[in-house]
Parts: sequence; C-alpha cells; structure tokens
Amino acid sequence: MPKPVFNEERCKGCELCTIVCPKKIIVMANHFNSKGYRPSSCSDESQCIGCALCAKTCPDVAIEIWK
Amino acid sequence: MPKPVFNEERCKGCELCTIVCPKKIIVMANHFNSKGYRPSSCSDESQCIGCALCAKTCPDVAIEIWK
Amino acid sequence: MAERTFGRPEALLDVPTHYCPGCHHGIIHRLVAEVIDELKVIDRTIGVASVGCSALAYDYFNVDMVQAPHGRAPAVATGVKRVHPDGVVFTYQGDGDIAAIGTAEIVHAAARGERITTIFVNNAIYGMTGGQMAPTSLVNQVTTTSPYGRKQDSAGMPIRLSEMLATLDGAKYLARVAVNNPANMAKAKAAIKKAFEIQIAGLGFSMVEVLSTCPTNWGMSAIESGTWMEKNMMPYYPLGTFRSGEEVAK
Amino acid sequence: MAERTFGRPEALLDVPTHYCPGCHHGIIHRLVAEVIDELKVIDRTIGVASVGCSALAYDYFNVDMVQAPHGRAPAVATGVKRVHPDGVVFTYQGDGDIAAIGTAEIVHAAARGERITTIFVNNAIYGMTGGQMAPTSLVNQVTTTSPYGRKQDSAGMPIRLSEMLATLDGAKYLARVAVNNPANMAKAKAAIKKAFEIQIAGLGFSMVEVLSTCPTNWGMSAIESGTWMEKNMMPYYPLGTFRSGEEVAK
Amino acid sequence: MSEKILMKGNEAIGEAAVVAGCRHYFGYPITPQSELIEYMAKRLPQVDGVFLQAESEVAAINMVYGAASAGCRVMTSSSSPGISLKQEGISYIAGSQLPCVIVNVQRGGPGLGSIQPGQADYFQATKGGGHGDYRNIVLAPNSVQEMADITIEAFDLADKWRNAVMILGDGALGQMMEPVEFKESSSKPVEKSWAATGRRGRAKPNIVNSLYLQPDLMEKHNHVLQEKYAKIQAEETRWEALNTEDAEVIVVAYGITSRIAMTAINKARANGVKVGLFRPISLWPFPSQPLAELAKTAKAFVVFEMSAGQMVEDVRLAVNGAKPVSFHGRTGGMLPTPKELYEKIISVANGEGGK
Amino acid sequence: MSEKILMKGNEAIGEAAVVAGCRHYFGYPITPQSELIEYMAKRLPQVDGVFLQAESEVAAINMVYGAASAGCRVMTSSSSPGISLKQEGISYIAGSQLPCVIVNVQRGGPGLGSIQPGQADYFQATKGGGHGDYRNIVLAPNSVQEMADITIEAFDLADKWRNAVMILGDGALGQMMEPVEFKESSSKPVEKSWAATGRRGRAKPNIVNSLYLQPDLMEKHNHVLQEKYAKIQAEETRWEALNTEDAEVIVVAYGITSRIAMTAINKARANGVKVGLFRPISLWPFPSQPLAELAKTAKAFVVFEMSAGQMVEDVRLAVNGAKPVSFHGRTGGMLPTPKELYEKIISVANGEGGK
Amino acid sequence: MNQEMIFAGFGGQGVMLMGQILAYAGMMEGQQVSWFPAYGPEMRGGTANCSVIIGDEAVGTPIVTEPQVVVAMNLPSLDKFEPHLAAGGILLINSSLIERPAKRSDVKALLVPCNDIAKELGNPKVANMVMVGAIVAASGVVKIESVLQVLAKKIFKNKPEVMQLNEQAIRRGMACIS
Amino acid sequence: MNQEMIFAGFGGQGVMLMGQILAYAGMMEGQQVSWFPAYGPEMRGGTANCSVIIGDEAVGTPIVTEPQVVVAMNLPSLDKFEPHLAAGGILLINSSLIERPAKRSDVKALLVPCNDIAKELGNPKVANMVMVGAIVAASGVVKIESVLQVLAKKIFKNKPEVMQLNEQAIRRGMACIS
Ligand SMILES: Cc1ncc(C[n+]2csc(CCOP(=O)(O)OP(=O)(O)O)c2C)c(N)n1
Ligand SMILES: Cc1ncc(C[n+]2csc(CCOP(=O)(O)OP(=O)(O)O)c2C)c(N)n1
Ligand code: SF4
Ligand code: SF4
Ligand code: SF4
Ligand code: SF4
Ligand code: SF4
Ligand code: SF4
Ligand SMILES: [Mg+2]
Ligand SMILES: [Mg+2]
Repeated sequence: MPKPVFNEERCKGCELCTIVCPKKIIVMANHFNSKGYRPSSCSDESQCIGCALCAKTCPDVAIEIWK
Repeated sequence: MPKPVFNEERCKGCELCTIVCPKKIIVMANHFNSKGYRPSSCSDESQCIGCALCAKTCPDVAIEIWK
Repeated sequence: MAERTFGRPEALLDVPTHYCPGCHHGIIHRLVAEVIDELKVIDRTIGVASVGCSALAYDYFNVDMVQAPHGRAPAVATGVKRVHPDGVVFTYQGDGDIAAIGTAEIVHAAARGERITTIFVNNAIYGMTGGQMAPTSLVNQVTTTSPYGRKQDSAGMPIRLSEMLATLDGAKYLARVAVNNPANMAKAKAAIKKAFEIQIAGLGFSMVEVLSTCPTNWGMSAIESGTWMEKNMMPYYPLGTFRSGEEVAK
Repeated sequence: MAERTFGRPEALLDVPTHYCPGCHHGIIHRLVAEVIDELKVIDRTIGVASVGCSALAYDYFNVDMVQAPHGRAPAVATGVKRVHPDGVVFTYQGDGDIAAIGTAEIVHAAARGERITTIFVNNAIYGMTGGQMAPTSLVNQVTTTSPYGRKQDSAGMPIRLSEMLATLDGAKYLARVAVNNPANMAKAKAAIKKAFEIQIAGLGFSMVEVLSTCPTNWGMSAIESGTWMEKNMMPYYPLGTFRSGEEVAK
Repeated sequence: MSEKILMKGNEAIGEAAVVAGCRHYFGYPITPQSELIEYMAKRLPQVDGVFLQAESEVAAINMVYGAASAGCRVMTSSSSPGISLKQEGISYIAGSQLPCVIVNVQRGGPGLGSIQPGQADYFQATKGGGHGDYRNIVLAPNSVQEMADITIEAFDLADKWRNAVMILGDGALGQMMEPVEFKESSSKPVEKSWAATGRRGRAKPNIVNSLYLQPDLMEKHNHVLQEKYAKIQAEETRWEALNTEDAEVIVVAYGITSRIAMTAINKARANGVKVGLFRPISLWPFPSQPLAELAKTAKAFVVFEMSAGQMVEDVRLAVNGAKPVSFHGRTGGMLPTPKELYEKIISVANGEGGK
Repeated sequence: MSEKILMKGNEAIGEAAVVAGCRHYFGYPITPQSELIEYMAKRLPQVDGVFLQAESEVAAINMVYGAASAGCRVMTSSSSPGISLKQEGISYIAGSQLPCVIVNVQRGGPGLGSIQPGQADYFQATKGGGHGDYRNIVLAPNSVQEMADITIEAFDLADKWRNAVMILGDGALGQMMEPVEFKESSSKPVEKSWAATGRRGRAKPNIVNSLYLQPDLMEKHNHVLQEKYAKIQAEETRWEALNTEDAEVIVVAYGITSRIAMTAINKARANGVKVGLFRPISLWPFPSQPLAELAKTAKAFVVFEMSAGQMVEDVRLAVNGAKPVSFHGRTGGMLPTPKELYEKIISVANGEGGK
Repeated sequence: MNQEMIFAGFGGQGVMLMGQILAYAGMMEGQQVSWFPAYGPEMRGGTANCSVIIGDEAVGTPIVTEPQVVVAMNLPSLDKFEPHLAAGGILLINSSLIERPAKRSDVKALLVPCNDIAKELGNPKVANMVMVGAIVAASGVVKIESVLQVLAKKIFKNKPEVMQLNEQAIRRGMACIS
Repeated sequence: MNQEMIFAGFGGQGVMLMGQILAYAGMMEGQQVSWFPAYGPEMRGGTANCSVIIGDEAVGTPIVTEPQVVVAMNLPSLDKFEPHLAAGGILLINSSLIERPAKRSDVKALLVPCNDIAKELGNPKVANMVMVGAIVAASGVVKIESVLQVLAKKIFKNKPEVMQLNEQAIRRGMACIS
C-alpha cells in the first residue's frame, strides 16, 4: 500500500500538493509547525495510489512516497 | 568643365581614389607631402567627367569636385 | 517491507531552504539534483550560484559550488570549466541576474560555445531584492520599480533571452520549460537532462529557461501564482525548444 | 564661374583625422555628416564617441559630442536622449566596443527601443589597441591575440550582432552595409539616413552596421583590404536589412 | 511642505532630490538602498521626471554620465558591490568634470557580504576607488533629516564645482524612519554653457571628454582638477563638534556611528569624563584642520567606525603624531553598541589602548 | 633558460607566469599592457595552457574568480580603466580568499585619460578600490628583471595566503625592454583542499563563497581576514634602502620613478648631498616600520610619484609627524626628469618646501 | 528617557505597520522617535521585526538590543526576543497564536488574544490593531489620541468605515490590559 | 657613461627594430641597456620612435629627453627631434628622404642616403640596416661585431641569404661615415 509521508517541519503550507493529488486526499492540517506554517497532511491514506505527484510538486521535498 | 581638386596636405596616399575613377586618371604623385605621404593627383583633368566617385571614396575628404 | 518510491535525490542536501512557501525555486532545485543523480556525475559536478533568491543554492546542492557575483555566473563557470574540462559545470541564475546585469556574460558564454549548462529561472521579477522590475517583467506588470505598470514606451518589451541566444552558433541546446504542473515538470526534467548531456558530450553551451513563480513579490498565493504564470507569462514566453542539439549532429 | 559640386559636409569639421591611410572610418564619418546635413539636424544632434579608433570622433563632427567609456556609448546616449528627447542622438562604436565589452548596453538600448541611432563599424578587429581579436573576428583570422588563428573550439564563432538584435522588439531598424565601393556607399548612406529618420520619428532604436577595414592591423594595403573584406567578411556578414522599420508602421 | 513626516532615510534622499530639481534618476536595485530607487520610480513620473531602471550599475553610472553631460541634475544610488561596479564611470565623471549625485547606502563587505549596515567603503569613496587622481566630494549624514538636507546641498555643490558628490550612508540610515521636514529650498538647476545639448545656434560644438592623448595636455588637465580640489578643500569642509572645547578625549565618528557614539559620550560625560564628539560631515574634503586644532588641546583621540579602520588613517594624518589616536571598529554589518563604545572611551580616558 | 634576453616588461611578466606554473590567463586588451595578453595568447598554447580573451574586464576578473575557485594558478592583467572595472570582482576574490595574480600596467588618468605611464592607481590598489575591508598584496617592481622575479613570487604569495596579489607596474615598465634572465624556479602550483574541483570522492562539498547573511558570521569572517592581513604585514613587507644609513634626506619612490630618482640621487651625492633612496617594493603591506626607523636618523623625507600625491599619505602615516615629508609629483602620463627630481632634492636638503 | 521597543511576528501580520504607527504617534506628540526594520532575507520565512524608540532624548542607535517592550505576534518571535527583554520590561504576547506562557519571571508578561478579538470584530486583518491598543495601554509610551489621529490622518484617510473598525480593535486591545 | 639615443621615422621604416638591435648588441657586450618605444596612437600617422640607452651605468628613466644621438629617417622626425639633441651630439639624417639640411650648428650632422643605398642593394627594406651601420660607425656605442652577432643569432637565424644582404647594408652604412 503506497502512502505519502510528510515531513511536517519542512512543510511551508504552500498548498501546491493539494491541487495535484488526483485523489484530493491532501489537506492542510489544523495545527502549526514550529515555523508557524500549517503543514499539509493526508486525509485518507487508503485512497493513495502512490502516483507521487504530490511529492514531485512539493518545492520543499517535504513529502516522500513509501510502499 | 568638371575637375577634381586635391588637398595634398590632407591626402594620406591610400590610393583608394585611384581604383574607383572610371577614367583611371588619378595617379599618385612622385613627391611627398609634409607628413611624408605621396599624394594623389590627376593625370589628365580634361578627361574628368565630374562623377565624384574619387571624392566620395576618399576617407580624408581630400578631394573636392568643381565645375 | 516498506520501500521508498520517491524521495530526496542524493544531489540535494537534506536541509530546509530559505525559499518562500510555494516558490518554484525548490522544485527546480530538485529536478537539477535528480538529473545529476541520474547522470551519475555528482562527483564531478561543480555548480555556480548567482545573486538572487538562489544565491544560497550552495547550501542546498550536494556538489562543489562557487557563489558568483551578480550576473557573472557564466564567466565564473567559464573559469571553472576551463580548469576542469571533465567537470560538469552548471550555473543557476535568475532573470534579473542573467538578462539584466549579466547580459554580456551569458551572450558570450553562449557565443563561445562554452561547455556549461545554465539553469535560468525566469520569474519575471527581482525576487531577492523585494520585487523590482526585471527585463523579463511583462508589459503593464506592476512591480516596486514600475508602480504604474511596466511601460513599453520607456522600458521596452520584455526580453526573450532564449530566442535571442538562439541566434548564436555556440548555443547548442536552448529550451523553455515550466514546472507549474506534473506534465510540465516531466518535460522540464527531460530538458535539463538533455542540456547536461549536451555539455557532457562536449558539444557546446546549453541552457534551460524555466518559467517560475514568485508568490511573495507577485503578491499572490502559490496556487494563484501558478495560474498567473499560465495566463500571463506563457503566452509571451512560449514553452519550446529553440535549439535542439540536433543542429550539432551534422 | 567655378562651382563646387562635391565637398566636405558642414557637419564634418575641416581638420585632419588621425585615421590610418585608407581606413574606412573616414568614409563612414563623412556619410554620417552628410546625413546630418541633409536632415538639417546639425543644431540638435548630439554624438556619442566610444573607445576605439573613433574615440576622437568628437574632434571631427561639427556637433556636440560626448566621449563615452569603452562599450558604454548606448548607456551614455540613453542618458543624453532622456534629457533631450528632441535631440538627435547617435553613437559611433567599433566592433570591440559594441560586441564585446558593450554587449549588455547595446542589447538593452535596443530592447528598450531607445530613440537613438547607432553607427556600428565592424572591422573584425580591435584597431586602436593594435590588432587584437574581436568577437567579430573571423574563424582562423590571425590577430595578435589569436596568433594561431581564431579557433572556433575555444573562442566560438564570430557574433553577428545585427541578427542577434533583430530578435528584440525595440530595435526598429537594423541594416548591415559596406563602404567598399561607390554603390555600397550609396546604400550605406541611405541606410544611415533611414536610421536617423526612424529615430526622429520616435519609433525606437536604429542601428547601421558598416563593414569596415583596418589596413594597419590586417597588415595589407587599403586596396587589398577592400578585397579581403569582400572575400572574407561579406560571406559571413551578409549585407542586408534585418529590421526594416516597416514592422513599425502596422 | 514643511510639515514633519516620518520617512525612511532612503526615501528622504529621493524626496530631497526632487525638491532640488533633480528630474533624472538612473539606478539598479540593491539592498539596502532599494527604497530609494522605488521612491524615484513612483515620484519622478508625478513631476514629469525621468526614471529609468538601468540594466546594471555600470549602465546606470554611464546613463548618469550621459545625462550630466547633457546638462541636467541627475542622481544614481546603489550599495557597496554596485558602487564598486561604478568605479570606472566615476573616474570618467571626474575626468570630464560632470556634476552628479551618487548615493552609497553601504552594507557589509567584502564580496557579496551581508546586507546589514557597514562603513567599509570609506577608502573607496574618499581616496578614489577608480583609477587616476581625482576626488569626489563625499558627504556623510547621520539622521534622516540630514539625509534630506545634505542631498539638496549635494546637488548645489555638484553644479558649483562640476564634480560628483557622493552621499555616503549605510543600511541603518537608509532603512530607519525618523521625522523629516522639507523646507522651501532655493536650490535649483543652473545653466551649463559647457553641456552637450545640441548646438542650438551655438557656433562651436561642446565636447564632454576625459581623453588627452598628449601627456602634457593630460597633465595640464590634471592641474586644473587639482586646483579645483584645493579650492573645494578650502571652501567646502564640513564638520560638527560637540562638547569638544574642554574635552580631553575626542571621539571621531561619522554617520550612524556618530549617533551611537553620542549616546556613549553622554553617559561618559555624566560620569565625569571630559569627552567630546568630532563628526566629519564632509569625508572628503576631510576636516583635517579643525582636528589638528583639537590636537593642541585634547589628550587623546579615538575613532569609531563600522569598518576595520579606514577613516582612522585620515584622523592620524590630521593629528600627525601630536596625540595618540586609537580605534575601535565593528565589521560585517554589525552595529557597535553604546555600551562597547562607552567602555572604549573610558579605557582611552584612562590612558589605555594607545595607538 | 638562464641566458639573458631582451624583453619588454609586459612580456617578462608573461614568461615568468609560465615559469611559475600558471596555465590559465583571462584578460582583455588595453594599452599599455597589450603585449602581456598577446604574449599569453602565443605562449600558453605552447605549454597546453588556457588562454582566453574575455568579453570585458568584468568577465575576465570573474573568469579568474572561477578558475581560482577551481584550484589553479591564474592571472589577469589590464591597465587603469580596466582595473576599475574589476573592483567588484576583486572585492569578491578577497571575500572568498582566492589566490590569483592581477597585473595593472598603469596609465594616466582619470577617465579615458592618456595611455602614457602613470602611478595614480596607488590608492585603488593599496586601500581597496572595491567595497569592504580587504587588502590585496601589492608589489611594485622597478625593472624588467624584477617584473619577472616578482611575478613568480606573486604566485607563491597568492597561494600561501589565499589572497590576490596585484603587480603594480606602469606603461614605462611594461613597454621598455631590458635584459632579463629566467632562472630555474622551484615555484609551482600547490594542492588546494578547499577548491571547487568536483567532489571526486570527497564526502563534503567544497563551497567558495563570500556571502554571510548573518552579520555576526560576516564579522567573524572579517576577523579571519583581518588576522590574515596582520600576519601578511608581519611577514611579507618588502623594500629596498640605498644609501640611507647616513642620509639626511630620504627619497621615497617606487617603480619606474625610483629609477629616475636614483639618477637624481647619484648626482646629488656626487655634489655632496647626503641623500638616500627608500623604495617600497610591497606597497601593501607598506613598509611603515623601516620608514619609521629612518625617521629617527634622517632630517627630511621627500616622496616622488607619478601622481598628485598618493603614497605620500602612507609615508606621512609611517613618519607620523617625526620629520617633515614633502612631495613632488607628475601626472597624466608625464615622467619626471632626473633634473627636476635633483632640484627638488636640493631644495629639501636646504630645508625648503617643508610639509 | 526613551522607550525602546521591538515588534515581531510573521511577515503578513503587519508588525512593521504597528511600529510605524507608534513612531508616528510619538512624533505627533513632539517626541524624538525612530523606527528601524530588520530588512532583507532576514524577513523571508523567519520573523519580521522592527525596533521603535520613542522619548525625549535624541536617538542614538536606532537598533534596539535591550528592549523595554517586546511584542510577540507569533511563537518564533517570542522565542527570539523574550531573552533580550530588559528586566522589568513588558512582554506582550499574542495569545491567539502562542500557547506557551512567558519563560521570564522578571518581566511583566501580558496576554492579548489578538486574532480571536479580530475574528470577533469580523476582520482577521485587524489583529495587529488590537495589539496596538494593548501596547499603548500597557506602556503609555504615547497617548491613544495620538494613535487615533495617525490612523485617521495618515493611514485610513478618506476611509471612515475602515477607520472605525480599526478604532474598535484598538479599544478592545486596550481593554485587555487592566 | 651612458649613451642616450632616439631613433625616429615613419611607421614602416623599421626604426623600432633598429633600436632593439643596438640595445641587444649592447647587452651582449655586457653593457647596461634599455629600449623604450613611443607607443599607442602616437605611432599612428605621426612618427614612430624609440629611446635607447647603452652604457655602463644602471639605467634610470628609459625615456630619452636629451639624446646624444638622434636618428631621423624622415622629415617629420627631424623636425621633431633635432631641437632636443644635446649640444655636440650626433644627428644622423636619412638624406634619401630628407632634403633639408640640419638647422643646428652645434651638433655633428651626418647624411646617410639610406633608401638610395638600399635600392642599389636591390631591396628597399634594408634602408634601416644602412642606418644601423652608420650609427655604429658614428657613435661607437657598440661594436659592429656585436651587431652582426645579434642579427645572425636573433633576427635572421636560419636565413643566411637575408643575413648576408643585411650585413652588406650595414657595411655600406658604416662606409658613409668617414
Ligand atoms: C552588483 C549587484 N547589484 C545588485 C545586487 C542586488 N541584487 C541581489 S539579487 C538581485 C536580483 C535578483 O533577481 P533575479 O536574478 O531575477 O533572481 P530571483 O531573486 O528573482 O530569483 C539584485 C538586483 C547585487 N547583489 N549585486
Ligand atoms: C575599459 C577599457 N578596456 C579596454 C580599453 C582598451 N581599448 C581601447 S580601444 C579598444 C578596442 C577597440 O576596438 P573596436 O571597438 O573594434 O574599434 P576600432 O579601433 O577597431 O575601430 C580597447 C580594447 C579601454 N580603453 N577601456
Ligand atoms: S501519491 Fe498521488 S494519490 Fe497519493 S497522496 Fe500523493 S498525489 Fe495523492
Ligand atoms: S507542497 Fe510541500 S510545502 Fe507545500 S503544502 Fe505541500 S507539503 Fe507543504
Ligand atoms: S570625378 Fe570621376 S572622373 Fe573625375 S577624377 Fe574623380 S573619379 Fe575620375
Ligand atoms: S583616397 Fe584620398 S587620401 Fe587616399 S590617395 Fe586618394 S586623395 Fe589621397
Ligand atoms: S522572493 Fe520570490 S523568488 Fe524569492 S524565494 Fe520568495 S517567492 Fe521565491
Ligand atoms: S588602426 Fe585600423 S581601424 Fe584604426 S585607424 Fe588605423 S586602419 Fe583604421
Ligand atoms: Mg527573478
Ligand atoms: Mg574594430
């Protein structure tokens, strides 16, 4: 089962990953990281198809894809 | 009657005027001007047709055409 | 067992960057690093950082780096390359850096057919210094030094650098790409790879112009920036290949 | 009564020049001066001399002149023109001046569509400093800094500046001419006149590239130089118009 | 117009230039002077002026060269690395005796350095970073108000002497906001009979030039310049002396550093130390004479700079061995604190830290 | 190799660079240094070196920056206006601590000036024409032989200190021919572990950089530089003193001027005047200490320069008021004649022309 | 005596403007004032901050290193500037975004829920004005009338509705300081 | 004592080489020598000239202002340098191209028809070598053997025919000086 792994401390909350996910399962978390950004997160890992579009889009390499 | 008038002191002896004259009447003089150049001169003014090609070619504006 | 199918390339150090949220500089960095990985040249690559938001690129790439004065990266890279002809030398420059102050240096590196690769990040603005007009800023674009919009009458039309360099014989590969969506990213990476390959083959100068965003100084969100780029930059800066490297073969 | 049918134009001072025997600089000066006379703009023309053999052009033209640092004539002319928009401002630059050190300045003056006219004298060499290679020197041309001939591999192909500038929208008139025979001289003069007219009409940047000789540093007589130019320069630097000013009309 | 407004130093220079009748600005962005170019971009079109962002600092200074040749009041601005790029142009401006105003909002160097405030371009500004024997008039304000006042004066001096005037600020002065008042000014552009305007009926062409192939003529030209510089030295030296009459220790500092020094001096005075401030306002011509006078009464000098020690050489030259001159500097964009300056003053007052 | 040959000073520098193992040269033509670039164009291909004519002096110094970053011995050369254009690059080279050799064959200035010999770039070379606190080692030969010897030494010093070394010549030294001998030299390129060569198995990337956004780090970096400069001052000061032991008048002159001075001094000695020559060879570090020593025995100093007075400031700083220091200069490309220098010496010996 | 203050927060939180408003108000009261921003790349990603000095003495260095007042609009700002606050100084914390309490016990820490109040007022943008009110109330460095005058004459000239909202925010901020 | 000389003429006349040959010869004799050209635009159009100093003293300024020997290969050079010649000095005039006699009476003027002799020898290019011979004969500054050695070893190495012609020219020049 593929899944995105978020490095929350690296995330800058730009939301770019949210729009490329074909499954629309990336959403912004409600908390802040230590830099003050709201990091992104996956709302439903089970739906992930491992396409890595989110990871490839992230300017901060804050997402890895694992399977 | 047209004729070329040479400003010998301005002439630098480059010979460019000699090759454009359709009448081939421009030749280099045998003496030197004060800068040490052999100035050009007209060998036969009577043949001049006043085309001014010599004058237009002279980089030093050392030739005037009069009629 | 869990396996990582996508992650950070080796040529990109695992450190946070100073780039603003959503800025494409980060994506472009990653693509360059992936190409270095794939070509297995991490050990002989020397990068030249310029002056602009990417001035600190030397902190991010896992290769030897030289920080160059504003606009002079192609000259610095020339110096590096002439000492290490077997090195893989790239410059990473913004549009202000390359198309304003560095015009002479990029033109002559291209004209000489210098065996370097230039990554030219065109975000139509001076990012680092706070959003002034670049030679690439669009007509009517409002910036801090074109507060009434860029006026063609006084500032001229934006320079299309790739098209201009395409008139030079030494420029063997020239392409304009974007990283605003996954499809374009794939093309961008292919172009960057091709550019490096042209260099490694010793054919001459290669450059990839990457249309990029500056959410901070454009005054928009990262997502809006992508849209603005598509709507405003792409029509004036068409994506494409201006010299394909094929001319070289003959 | 005797009447002068051809003589020195008013815009050219009656003083000896320092140019070498047969050097085309003198002819080009006269053509520019004739155009200034014919357009009746002697009173509002401001010339900008560059650094090169024509550095002393300020001693020859009968108009206000500014001597500019090497390569910077277009920037200096920009300063002048922006103060006197009704002035007729021209730069007179050699190939080393304009296509080497001054690359950025000419590109940006053209890109801005600066309302100035550039007379670009291309003699494929640095004349003033004693015959070093210029960006315009031909492949295999022997000069004092290419003693074994210009090598494409290291120095690249000569830059065709007019063609390069033709990619810029602000460049409204671009032509390459020669003064190696009376017919070409006539065309050259027409081109220079057109270039000035484009400026006066406020349409944008105009430039005339004049192929020229350097008998001294080419190491030939003036007559041989003409032949060398025809045989070697003209094939690589085709005469013609690269932007005609017509694009402007629409 | 004469209401007080809160403005950045960079902006105050811009507005003051407009007040002085400057309608031409050519520049290139660089931190920490960008507010100035941005101010001009906004302001000049409002007064039918010409704002042009050049392709580089080299182009900018040459546009200034052209515009000054053409007879107008013109300004450019930059910060340290950009000013280095202008050195050839500045030398040409000196050679052709062109009036113009050049602003350097200094940052930390060398190289790309830091963008924080610095004072390490003193040598470059005052001794000539370009080639040849020449001098710029160099003025160093220490408040936003003075940035405005000095800018207006700079245009007048430039025209009066046909000379470049450099305003040497720094990132702190450029970025800080203080109240500033723009009073009515009589400063305005003057007729320049030598300018390249097009002949416009004039019999002889005007030529703006710095080339003299004959070395004897070149030397003659240099004598003209040197005589001018001597006159400027005699007439245009500016400084401020505070509490120096009875001072045993004289602090010498300019620009932002002089203000930090003043805080330290006040504290030292409060503690009974007889210390005063000598603040050069014109860095060139340097106020050597008044400093030499003070060397007769003071016991010691201490120079504070945001550099590794540059102006201190001019102070030593002025004092000429008569009294010890010591130095304390910060570099790289660090501002000294009043505390460290206070301590240095105390140690000098106690006769420590001689030369 | 060790036969005497007749060579131009410009060419001697070129050959010496080759002897020192320099295989990379980047430059741009300018009178009166063109023979040097031309020599390199001819010579370097013969030894598999890289000669590249840059598009400008700005590009040339940045190619040097790149090549030095990459770890090789590299040289560039120019003359006054071209050196002005290199100032930003030189400041970067200082900031990044890159070893390289920069030759300035000075001409008359300011501006386009004249192409005849000059010494008016002394301030620029020694105080820093670029921005920030930095120092180049500046060496001033006074003969063609010394141009060769100093060039070799320059490469060694550059590598030893990771610092730019500027050879400050002038048109006369560059153009004149004198006998010169190239002895075997042990000078050769050294390993540079810090250079950007590609990692080539190294674990960590090497970075060549002068940017420190944090001012405290920038200041720390400046301290490193200043400590280095202090060491260079202690170890690398060079000068020559001729007939100074018993001298009442000390002539201070460098480069070509020192030779003209020597002719004048010989004549004065012949006429019974106790005069000697102090010739700084390293202009930075300036030989202040030995001059200060001489100030104890000599009665007066006189400085000769082909400038309006630049090195004289360093002499005054060294003498520090102990004895009068007077000055005589020629500018714009004029060389002083032995006659006028003799007359000046006599007038100083007679106690005239004080300060 | 001069009051030395630091205002710090995120880029978009309007901390620069807060400082300018106070400085302007001081100026209108005839006080000596200065405002100095942290500028350049410092601003990017990290905290934005400015130094403000207001008082009756000529201002020396405009950069405040030992502030008597620190305003922290977000956590990184609190982390960065709390240690520099002078003993006995005032520490204003935007408690809407900062959850941790002050670490120092030798200072007067005051909590102001700026964003919450702004939300209540219907416009999240006025969070900084809430804090302005709090600063004035807590420090007394300028009079509230001066602040309102600055807003009315300089910032929201010709925008009376906006002015009204901002005044509300300020007064709510003042009310937080008892 | 050092001999200070100026060689002047037209660009193409080889005056620079003349000076270098003498300097080289001096060097081979172990003398102190220097050669200094007038350079740059000066050369263009006008006269080309160089200063040569040969003798037993270290050379100070390489630029000669009061020459003891002046060689004028054409009229403008004579006009320019005759006035500077030291009293009692030697003035060598290329009488093939210069028609006027010397104006100075306090110097030793010697006429050498360089171009005519060169023409006689069948190669106009060796006019300068004729003058070299004359200089050596007139000034004795170097030995003729040294000059020939320089030519053979440095200038015309591997070109014995050319060498022979040049030697002829030199000897003809010497013969002009009685
Ligand atoms: C000589 C010099 N001039 C100006 C600057 C200031 N400066 C730094 S970055 C920059 C522009 C950067 O814009 P760009 O190249 O487009 O890069 P971006 O930040 O947009 O990625 C400028 C003008 C400088 N550092 N050096
Ligand atoms: C900054 C600077 N660099 C170099 C020079 C030396 N220089 C003078 S003219 C010239 C080249 C001139 O060549 P070109 O422009 O082709 O003109 P030409 O003499 O051939 O007409 C150079 C390099 C200079 N004066 N200033
Ligand atoms: S890998 Fe693909 S599907 Fe999974 S979260 Fe990322 S974008 Fe969505
Ligand atoms: S793209 Fe990266 S930085 Fe942006 S929100 Fe997604 S994970 Fe965060
Ligand atoms: S005018 Fe024509 S015909 Fe007459 S001399 Fe000149 S070229 Fe010949
Ligand atoms: S073209 Fe002019 S300079 Fe040349 S030979 Fe004829 S007249 Fe003389
Ligand atoms: S300022 Fe613009 S270009 Fe620079 S990092 Fe931020 S978004 Fe990117
Ligand atoms: S050197 Fe060449 S370009 Fe210059 S004047 Fe002589 S011939 Fe003309
Ligand atoms: Mg950009
Ligand atoms: Mg040329």
